[in-house]
Amino acid sequence: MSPILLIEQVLNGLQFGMMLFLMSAGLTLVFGVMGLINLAHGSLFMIGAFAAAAVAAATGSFLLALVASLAAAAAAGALVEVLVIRRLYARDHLDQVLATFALILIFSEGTRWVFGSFPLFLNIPPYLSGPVTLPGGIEYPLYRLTLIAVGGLVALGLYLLITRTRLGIRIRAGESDREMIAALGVDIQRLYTLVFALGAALAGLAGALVGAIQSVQVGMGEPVLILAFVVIVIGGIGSVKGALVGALLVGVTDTLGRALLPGFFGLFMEPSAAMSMGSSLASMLIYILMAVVLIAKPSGLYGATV
Amino acid sequence: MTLKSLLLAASVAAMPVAALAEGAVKVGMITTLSGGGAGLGIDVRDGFMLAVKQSGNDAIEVVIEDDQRKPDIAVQLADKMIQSEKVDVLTGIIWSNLAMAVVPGATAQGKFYLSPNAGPSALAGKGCHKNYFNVAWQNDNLHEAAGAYANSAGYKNSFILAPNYPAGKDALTGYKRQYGGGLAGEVFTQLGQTDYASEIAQIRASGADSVFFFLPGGMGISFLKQYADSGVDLPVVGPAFSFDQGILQAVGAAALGVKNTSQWNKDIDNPANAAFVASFQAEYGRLPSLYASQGFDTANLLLSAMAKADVKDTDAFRAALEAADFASVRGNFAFGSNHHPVQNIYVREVIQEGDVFTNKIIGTALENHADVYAADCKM
Amino acid sequence: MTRETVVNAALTLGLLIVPMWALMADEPFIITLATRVAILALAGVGLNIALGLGGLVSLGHAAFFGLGGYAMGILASHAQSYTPLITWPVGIEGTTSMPLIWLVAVLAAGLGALVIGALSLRTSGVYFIMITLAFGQMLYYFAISWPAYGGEDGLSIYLRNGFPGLNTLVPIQFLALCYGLLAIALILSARLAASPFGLALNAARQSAARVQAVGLSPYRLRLVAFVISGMITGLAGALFADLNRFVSPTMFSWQTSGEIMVFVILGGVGRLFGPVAGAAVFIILEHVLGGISDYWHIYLGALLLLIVLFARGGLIGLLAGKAAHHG
Amino acid sequence: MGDPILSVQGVSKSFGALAANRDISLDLRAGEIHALIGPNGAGKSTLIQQIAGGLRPDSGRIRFLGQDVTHLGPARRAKLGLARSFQVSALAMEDTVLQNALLGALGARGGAYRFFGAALKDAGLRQAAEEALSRVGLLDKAALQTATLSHGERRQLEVAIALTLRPKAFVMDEPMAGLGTAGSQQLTAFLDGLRAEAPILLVEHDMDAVFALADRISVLVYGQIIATGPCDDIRANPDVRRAYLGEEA
Repeated sequence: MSPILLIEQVLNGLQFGMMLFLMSAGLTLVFGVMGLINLAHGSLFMIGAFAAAAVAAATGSFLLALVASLAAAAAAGALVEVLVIRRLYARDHLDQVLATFALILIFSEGTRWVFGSFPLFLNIPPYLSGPVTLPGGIEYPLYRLTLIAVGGLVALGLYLLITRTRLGIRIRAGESDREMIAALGVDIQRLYTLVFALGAALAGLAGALVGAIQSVQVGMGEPVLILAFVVIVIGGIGSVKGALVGALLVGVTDTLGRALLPGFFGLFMEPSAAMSMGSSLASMLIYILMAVVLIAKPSGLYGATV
Repeated sequence: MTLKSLLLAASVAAMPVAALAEGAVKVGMITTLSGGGAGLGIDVRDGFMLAVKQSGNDAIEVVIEDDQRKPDIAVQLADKMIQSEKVDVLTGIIWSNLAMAVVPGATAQGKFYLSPNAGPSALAGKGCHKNYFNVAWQNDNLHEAAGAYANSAGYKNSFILAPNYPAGKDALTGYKRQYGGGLAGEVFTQLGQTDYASEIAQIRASGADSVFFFLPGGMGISFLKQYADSGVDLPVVGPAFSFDQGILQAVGAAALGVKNTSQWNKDIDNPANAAFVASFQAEYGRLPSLYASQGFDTANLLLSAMAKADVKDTDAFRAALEAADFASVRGNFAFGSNHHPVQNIYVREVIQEGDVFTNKIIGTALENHADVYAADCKM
Repeated sequence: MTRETVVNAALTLGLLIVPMWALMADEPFIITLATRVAILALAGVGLNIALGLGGLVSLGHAAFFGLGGYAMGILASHAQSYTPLITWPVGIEGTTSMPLIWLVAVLAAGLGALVIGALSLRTSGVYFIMITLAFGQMLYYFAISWPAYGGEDGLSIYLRNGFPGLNTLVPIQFLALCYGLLAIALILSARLAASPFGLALNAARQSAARVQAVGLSPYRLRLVAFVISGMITGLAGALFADLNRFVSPTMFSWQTSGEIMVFVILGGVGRLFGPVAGAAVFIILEHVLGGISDYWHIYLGALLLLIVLFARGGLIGLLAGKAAHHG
Repeated sequence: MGDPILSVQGVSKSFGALAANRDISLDLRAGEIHALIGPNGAGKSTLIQQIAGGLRPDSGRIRFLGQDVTHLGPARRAKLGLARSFQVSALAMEDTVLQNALLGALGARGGAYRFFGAALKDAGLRQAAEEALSRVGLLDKAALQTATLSHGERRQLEVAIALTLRPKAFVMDEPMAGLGTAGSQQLTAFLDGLRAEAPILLVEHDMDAVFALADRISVLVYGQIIATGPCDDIRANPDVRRAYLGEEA
């Protein structure tokens, strides 16, 4: 494999990782602050994509579509937080898993009911489409570079939010001691709703951004959800930094695994068997990565020790 | 929906099933109506029910159930259809893996199965059955046609990709069976994969002159959008599944100009087809898809056999089905020795008509094409 | 006699009466449904040992369900095609005998649970949920892409396997067999809960430090529980495959893990008959709601949500009140 | 006076920059009650954790019955005969009092891997459990759910479980906490008789109990042992008086 192709594949891995980060950041925040496992996070991703597709179809503006995705996912997130999720904080993980599993069913079929059974159209805006030439002669899609940039900006924004703002202080306090923060007079319910909506908005944004280069359809959230869980578990649940590192690790591992493994097996196997074997192993690779990380560090790379 | 609940209500009541009129046929349709793949099942159902409605034949009763795209649910529903509903004919399954789960058991119990979509090779070759009829295609057919088209278009170095599962492997095998050129690369993607940047990078680096892909459903949409944006502008061919009416709107301009192979298109010039396209649009308010056409043909095949024989007379009914004496919307249609279609497969190009993306036929890839597994079939 | 005993007896009675009625009314499909309930309940009984007694929230039990299923599929397919399973170092033939298949299924699932459990139990809490999920996904993707036994298409077994003295193709006889196994599993699971092992496992769930302080290793207790749990779920997998005469990678999918968990939680975690009640209600809902609307998942979801939010302790808890403390 | 039953030799433990224990040595001899006292935050809990096996020391050794147990986990140490009670009750709260005591008897038997036969119907286990409960005066509460016990009763149950193990040494982390005067006196009398069975390393804030019971006292301040000796010596020790000034006035 030529160096240029390798660099391109690493970029692909980074971009995939950044998307996973947008998805995982909310999930890990919600877990860190409220101690909640939210299987329905993937549904918020889907809602973002559908909202963006609907608004883009109506207005033709991609920016408005992004705004719509943020707003719709945040609204949906706040709504379920108030109606359902709020009652789950004090429950054990088991109840949380079942309740949010039920939410997946409701969101998925509800979306199908509203938007029909066929995939929706959402495309890259003209000013972001097509490839650009990078130093070294690498042709790379501008949109994917934009995604990497957006992911980086969100990571930076979250970092500043958590370290430099009053909200961030409350979030950190909420992570370490719920009673203390209540004693400080912070309206804990509002804080939780806010954090949940923030996580939902990020998932919705990811859905809209990814929807432009993928298929906007019912059920699009679940595969991403599983990947996001892999990411936050590798990074250490509750750690935004861990989510970033985990997301990039998973993105790069997955992309390079798919690109390199079949060729690697081809070195000592006949081609079609190598292809099949390599692809099989590539599809299991991130789960193997996760198992290895957890066996070595049972609470993830940046997780608090249990 | 009302039909379904009525029938369900009738069947739940514990009375013996009322004897149907002489020559009546009860059909069990197991198809995917919920979840991600529901669009295909809905089209098959709508096509089928349109034909039933147009026939005005009230001796046909259809029980419809949703398999949720889960093999075990499909098997359970088949048991229900056979044991409780006492249907004569089963149909409706969209996916090969579900067909593999249901068809052998159903035909072994003496039921007819008419496949409106899936055609796994096992059921066309060694595992064929005299009561199993495929009204769509054998799985390899459209890929073979794509290979034939690649030859005629002068492609010498194809990059081919499909998901890493049996139908994906069959697709690449089918393409290579007809295609005479070399391969720049061969890649198996993950089933359900949504990001193809890595594969597209490999295509760019491979020096290929063309790309063949089989990525059904959402996978194809994702691939095409990302491919169009990547700046790689090699010609793309594929089977009709990723360019069908149902999903073409979601792909948008990214699909324009792509050649795809299909045994049907809405512009095939025959009266049956013209009437079908017009009436489907009138009934459901959307353009019919490939799957709708297959559902429509399946129902008409069944109706043609009902006109000739009583379903209780299994041999006569089978002979009537074999004759395939109905006006197919794809023109000429006949069954081969293994009860799979012998038909023309066309090359279509994606075009834009006003706001709507659709296909138009630009040539014929294979004429009166049958599948290669017929030789293994001993009925 | 506690209220829970009454509820359990009523459930048992219902499970017996419905198929008898179906037999007389000539509704063989109802019998098939009852068989399905029994098998899924068996899978739930397996999970309940890890979940209810051990507090191990495994989102990867589909792995054992699938291993059991594939044990059946592989053995039976070799037997039916008259090809040996392996020829080296010793020739092993396939089989269509249920007792033998069950043995292999239980051993395969147990071995799987031993490996997965030994690695996963190093973690706890959410990490445990996720690592079991990861192992399930590994097997799922492996099953999809491994061509020898059908990959994603799965593997059809055209005839149900045999059991000495029974004609398993007759629905009621196969049902009787499944009921028998479910009954044995329920009795075993009840005795396990009351046994010294059950006592220690249950204590380890509540306070691992206490169990350590009396010289017992929570890790080993949990691992043994996980293996027993996996074995029972594996047996259910083999039966499920025989019911459908078909195995496929969906048996390994995380939705399957989720569904088995739903049966247990719906019925009542840690309740002996919880999985039975859960599986029965789930199957009935699937059929009643499925008839009402194409969008029946919405109603199912809403119902599940109401049960989690307002009926803690699941259906058994709703009917029988809080768990009794035997002492 | 033979070898000590339990000896801690030069143990240090720090968490990051915080040195919780520095070069601590102490021993527990047959037949004695050795009290460990010190202000809150002195590092008593850290030391107990290391003795019981929940934490590994950074340096130093821990020997029990002549065997180096520094690298053994808590379960292995318990098996060797080291019984502990917890500062914050660690009990199976959903289970009955009797079931908690049975657990101890089960541990004493050396294995829980019996899958049939009800634990409650095992005469041997039950006898051991009930005997221990009756010794701490909890037998009449055997059938109650543990969560319904008062704070003091839970401490008694902790002690009962330790008794079922028939240990070679006890490590008790504040068994008197929350007991009230009458309860403390009762337990004090009980522990007094217990030392003949096995020596006790007693961490306690109740100074009346400590001076009534202890054969020797070690004082832990800021992670270091500043004095060890008989009660009178400790009472007279100026360092100890300074460390406790204001707290034990």
